Amino acid sequence: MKATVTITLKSGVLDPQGKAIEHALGALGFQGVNDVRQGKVIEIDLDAADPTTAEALVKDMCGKLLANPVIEDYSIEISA
Amino acid sequence: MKATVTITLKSGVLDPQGKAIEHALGALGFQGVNDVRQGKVIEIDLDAADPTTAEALVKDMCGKLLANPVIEDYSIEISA
Amino acid sequence: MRAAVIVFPGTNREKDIAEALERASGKKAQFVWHGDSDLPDVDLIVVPGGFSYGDYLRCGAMAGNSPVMRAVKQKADAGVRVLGVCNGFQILTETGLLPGVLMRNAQLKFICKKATLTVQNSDSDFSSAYSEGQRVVFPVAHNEGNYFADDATLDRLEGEDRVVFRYADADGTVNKAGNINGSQRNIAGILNEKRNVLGMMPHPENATDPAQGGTDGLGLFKSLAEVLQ
Amino acid sequence: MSGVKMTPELVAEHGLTGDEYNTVLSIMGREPNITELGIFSVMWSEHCSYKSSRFWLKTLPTTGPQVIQGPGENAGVVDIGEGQAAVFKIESHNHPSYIEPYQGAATGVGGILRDVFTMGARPIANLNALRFGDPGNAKTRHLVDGVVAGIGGYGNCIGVPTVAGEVNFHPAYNGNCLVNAMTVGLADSDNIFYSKASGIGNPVVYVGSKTGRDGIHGATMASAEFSDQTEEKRPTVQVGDPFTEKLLLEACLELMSTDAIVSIQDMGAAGLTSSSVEMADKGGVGIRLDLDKVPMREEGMTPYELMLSESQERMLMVLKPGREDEARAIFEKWELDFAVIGEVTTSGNLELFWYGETVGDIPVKPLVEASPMYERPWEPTPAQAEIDPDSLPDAGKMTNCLKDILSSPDMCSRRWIWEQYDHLIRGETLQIPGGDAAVVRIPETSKALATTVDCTPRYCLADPEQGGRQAVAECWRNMVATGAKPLALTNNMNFGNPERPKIMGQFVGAIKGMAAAAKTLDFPVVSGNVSLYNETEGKAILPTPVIGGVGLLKDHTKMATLAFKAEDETILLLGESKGWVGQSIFLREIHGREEGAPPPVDLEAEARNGALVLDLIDKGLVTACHDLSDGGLAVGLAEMAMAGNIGATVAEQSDETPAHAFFFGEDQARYVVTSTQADAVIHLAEQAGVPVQVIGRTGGEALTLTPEDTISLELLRHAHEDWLPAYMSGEEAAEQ
Ligand SMILES: Nc1ncnc2c1ncn2[C@@H]1O[C@H](COP(=O)(O)OP(=O)(O)O)[C@@H](O)[C@H]1O
Ligand SMILES: [Mg+2]
Repeated sequence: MKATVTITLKSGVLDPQGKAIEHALGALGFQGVNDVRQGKVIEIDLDAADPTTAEALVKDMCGKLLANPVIEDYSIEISA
Repeated sequence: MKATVTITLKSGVLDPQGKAIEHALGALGFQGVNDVRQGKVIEIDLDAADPTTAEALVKDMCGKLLANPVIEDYSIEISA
Repeated sequence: MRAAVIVFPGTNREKDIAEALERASGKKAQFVWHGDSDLPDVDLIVVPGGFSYGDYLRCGAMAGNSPVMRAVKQKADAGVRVLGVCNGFQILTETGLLPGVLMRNAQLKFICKKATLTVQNSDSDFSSAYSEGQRVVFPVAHNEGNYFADDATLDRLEGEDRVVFRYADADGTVNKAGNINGSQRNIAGILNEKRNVLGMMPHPENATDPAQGGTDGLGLFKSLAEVLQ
Repeated sequence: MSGVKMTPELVAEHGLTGDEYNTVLSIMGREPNITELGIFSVMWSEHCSYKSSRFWLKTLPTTGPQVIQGPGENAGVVDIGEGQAAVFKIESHNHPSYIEPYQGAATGVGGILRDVFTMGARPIANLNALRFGDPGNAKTRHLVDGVVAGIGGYGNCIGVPTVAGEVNFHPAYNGNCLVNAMTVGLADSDNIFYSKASGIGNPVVYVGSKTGRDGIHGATMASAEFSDQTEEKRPTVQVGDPFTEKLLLEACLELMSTDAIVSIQDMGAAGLTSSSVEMADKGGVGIRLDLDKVPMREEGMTPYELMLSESQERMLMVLKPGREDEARAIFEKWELDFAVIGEVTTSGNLELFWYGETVGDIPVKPLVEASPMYERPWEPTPAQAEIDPDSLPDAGKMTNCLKDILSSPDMCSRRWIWEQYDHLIRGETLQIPGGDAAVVRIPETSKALATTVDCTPRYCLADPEQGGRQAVAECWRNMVATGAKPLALTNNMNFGNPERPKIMGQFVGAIKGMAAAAKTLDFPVVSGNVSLYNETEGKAILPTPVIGGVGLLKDHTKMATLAFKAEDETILLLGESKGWVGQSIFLREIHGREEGAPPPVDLEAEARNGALVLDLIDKGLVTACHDLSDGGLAVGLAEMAMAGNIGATVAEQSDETPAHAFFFGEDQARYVVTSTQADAVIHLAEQAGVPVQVIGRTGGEALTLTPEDTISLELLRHAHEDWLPAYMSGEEAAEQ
């Protein structure tokens, strides 16, 4: 089973990387860019009986390791 | 319009960060993890007439800045 | 030797390299702010170390795709010598002046230490003061120095004798133990096809004064001073 | 905004006591509005007002001919000759580092860098003093990993070498790690910048990053303006942006090379509030701020949030009239925000406006002067018994003890840490981490500065006063050992809850000890920071008064290092060795006992012995020099041998002291030196009244402590170097 975890900075938390990318896009002549945020995506190939079990497992991983709730939000997607 | 660019390492390119996460998950007692890869996700809020224009624009951004074709693949998703 | 040192927002080793250039050539280098419209007429352009644009997104990506680097590319095509050190090397690969890419160090840590290298070839304007196979000690200080290119590119670099420096163990043997960051084939520094552009991760500029604990880096700047008088 | 009703709960949520709130009412002559309450709350917080510590901090010696600026500004300033000054301070980021180690530590480094470059100094060295819990504790490894990466991440990016630091592990830090960061900067002594605002009508200018809702003091607001949703949006930990700080540094220094600035103040804790209040108070003037002009990162921000935000990488300045455009051009070149947000006024008040409407009006003088100061009750720490070394059971082979000690968490090599710090950038680092003090050269002169941070918390717990003395003495000694004359110190007082008399007693004891040492050693206090309430569930950290020092080497070519330089040189021990084992590393690591009185610090002896060492180094009579501290003589010799890759044989010991106590005792005021002119060293020592003893010779590839007790350097090096990397990779069995 494949889980895709997307981890982004909580809204309100400064995202220096996103800001710098926004700036660089502007310098390259791209217009109409209002906001850029950067996050991480972690793809996990794992054995699990079914999507529900997989999701619970990955949620546990997020809580224990992958994300820090103080500054980050995460979302999980499971595919076969 | 919102574009989400997901940038991952080309398959075949070693991903030490993914390996380190895999290792750490194992150390935490998570079992059945076969493979972990880490990538980036960039969310761009931009003005564009329609999804097709937006996608073309973001594709251009990827080519000019966001991804390095030597080691990275990318995919783009557009939402309203 | 007339040298220009390009400064991007976030560049931070420009002082170090300007001093090294002066120690070797007796002449002061000129700093050029990335936004200045024209590149001065010089014999050597240096892209120094640092964290241009914070190393955000990818090291060297934003500087590498900036207008001033397009101008540097033109100069390089016209034969001007270009030296990129550390972040400068990353920028040169992003600009396309050099092949490959610098990835995150294999051990996922920033690494600052004195590294042993071997001079793979002394047949370049950047390394003529060294002898082939010479063991030198240069400091390294980077988080992304892990050189990667596909096998065809690597074969070509080697076939054309374009690898100038390789990481080695303390005895000067090129092996896995000496490969501090996981670089393919222990590559620490390479030339472009025309051999007028050198990119390297280690910092020869921080080994140009006895007070720095070694002067092995002086040879590189002396080599340049010699050809560029 | 003005609609929020003042209730006792709201006042309490802002951390103000009933008495404190009554003082607010009498200062205001009316009820404050929510923004004003927020301002009182942060200004009178422990962090900003030093209400528990101020009374005692005032007893520290702060003057001397070398002092240009003592405590009270962003950083201390000392004269280093030739029109140059060293500017330095230390600061803690303990709590944020515990909850988000990378960002917490990174923003700690960012904050202290700003304190230093606000004064007009270019930062030339960073240091860090770290304390973590038991290595066996599940969280410890994660904290070490994140904190070290964060310190490196920020310092490396901004391009300031991180050259020194210290690390301890102890279960007392399980719930509260300590991250103290220090920066040393270099300035021209006639171009130091201060925070005192002046010049009625002068523009007040905001530069740097935009303001977001970072770190706004956590009180839950039961009102429409502070809905659950807003609450959710308030990050308590800031994300550092070293790239922006690098731009801010260069832009500020560029503007400082003109004469456009009247005063400047960084926005650290309590951001816009403390910076504007401090500037106005120092200048005896008022300040008017149009808060709607503040560059904002988010929509819908309120005056309350703007005044209390702790967003990083921002500065407030007062400019000379008419210089705005010049300043703006510089900041725009560096791609930073620049906004005129107010002006200096005659009112004596901090007047806040929001689109023309008054949203706050507080008289500055009473806001600052009436801030609470408590002389909290304190209990002295009971004295511990001395431990007689003869009473200890036999510990077996000395070299085995040495090997065990060198591979213990507190004593092993810190290479794994400092190799993640760029300690070489700028090309001026003459002594890298691993020696006694770091040494950085001052460009275009023959001078260099030595710098170090030190504290031995286990001594402070056993006897806060001796511990306070010892921390100052060790810091001083570390600089002396490089040949640098110590100039002044900064301090970071990390303690538990001061409302507990026992903890307050630790604080008071440490201050008394520090004051005595600073006075006798002519080593005044020029800056510092206090971090209290470092405790979890009633368990306090060890009292940890960290001392950071700066010293001057007039001629860097005379610098001493600890590495043995050549075979067959004489090894001499300077200072008296009684074999003090109480609170020693030996007692803890080998006998498993954390007990006894710590070694007493004879300050006269420190001064005398240190003066001799400086003289010996200046005269070129010694080839290596190392002060003795944790682990005593055996550890000191091992470190010198490993650094030089040359062994040594000890021939002489003490007749009066048992061997283990002689080799591992932690008597203070001692140095080991090597020399090819031993007679001259002995002569000068005797003249100075300093105990001196020839203890052996350098040579070989092993350390021989007694004729039948030898260990190879190779084994020692493995013991010393392997523990931390193994622990951090998760491989270690943590047996020891
Ligand atoms: N333990 C201390 N000893 C001496 N001075 C101190 C101590 N703690 C704080 N100070 C001084 O008090 C002033 C305010 O400190 P602080 O609030 O930490 O500064 P900042 O606002 O710049 O972070 C500074 O001048 C600082 O040097
Ligand atoms: Mg300050």
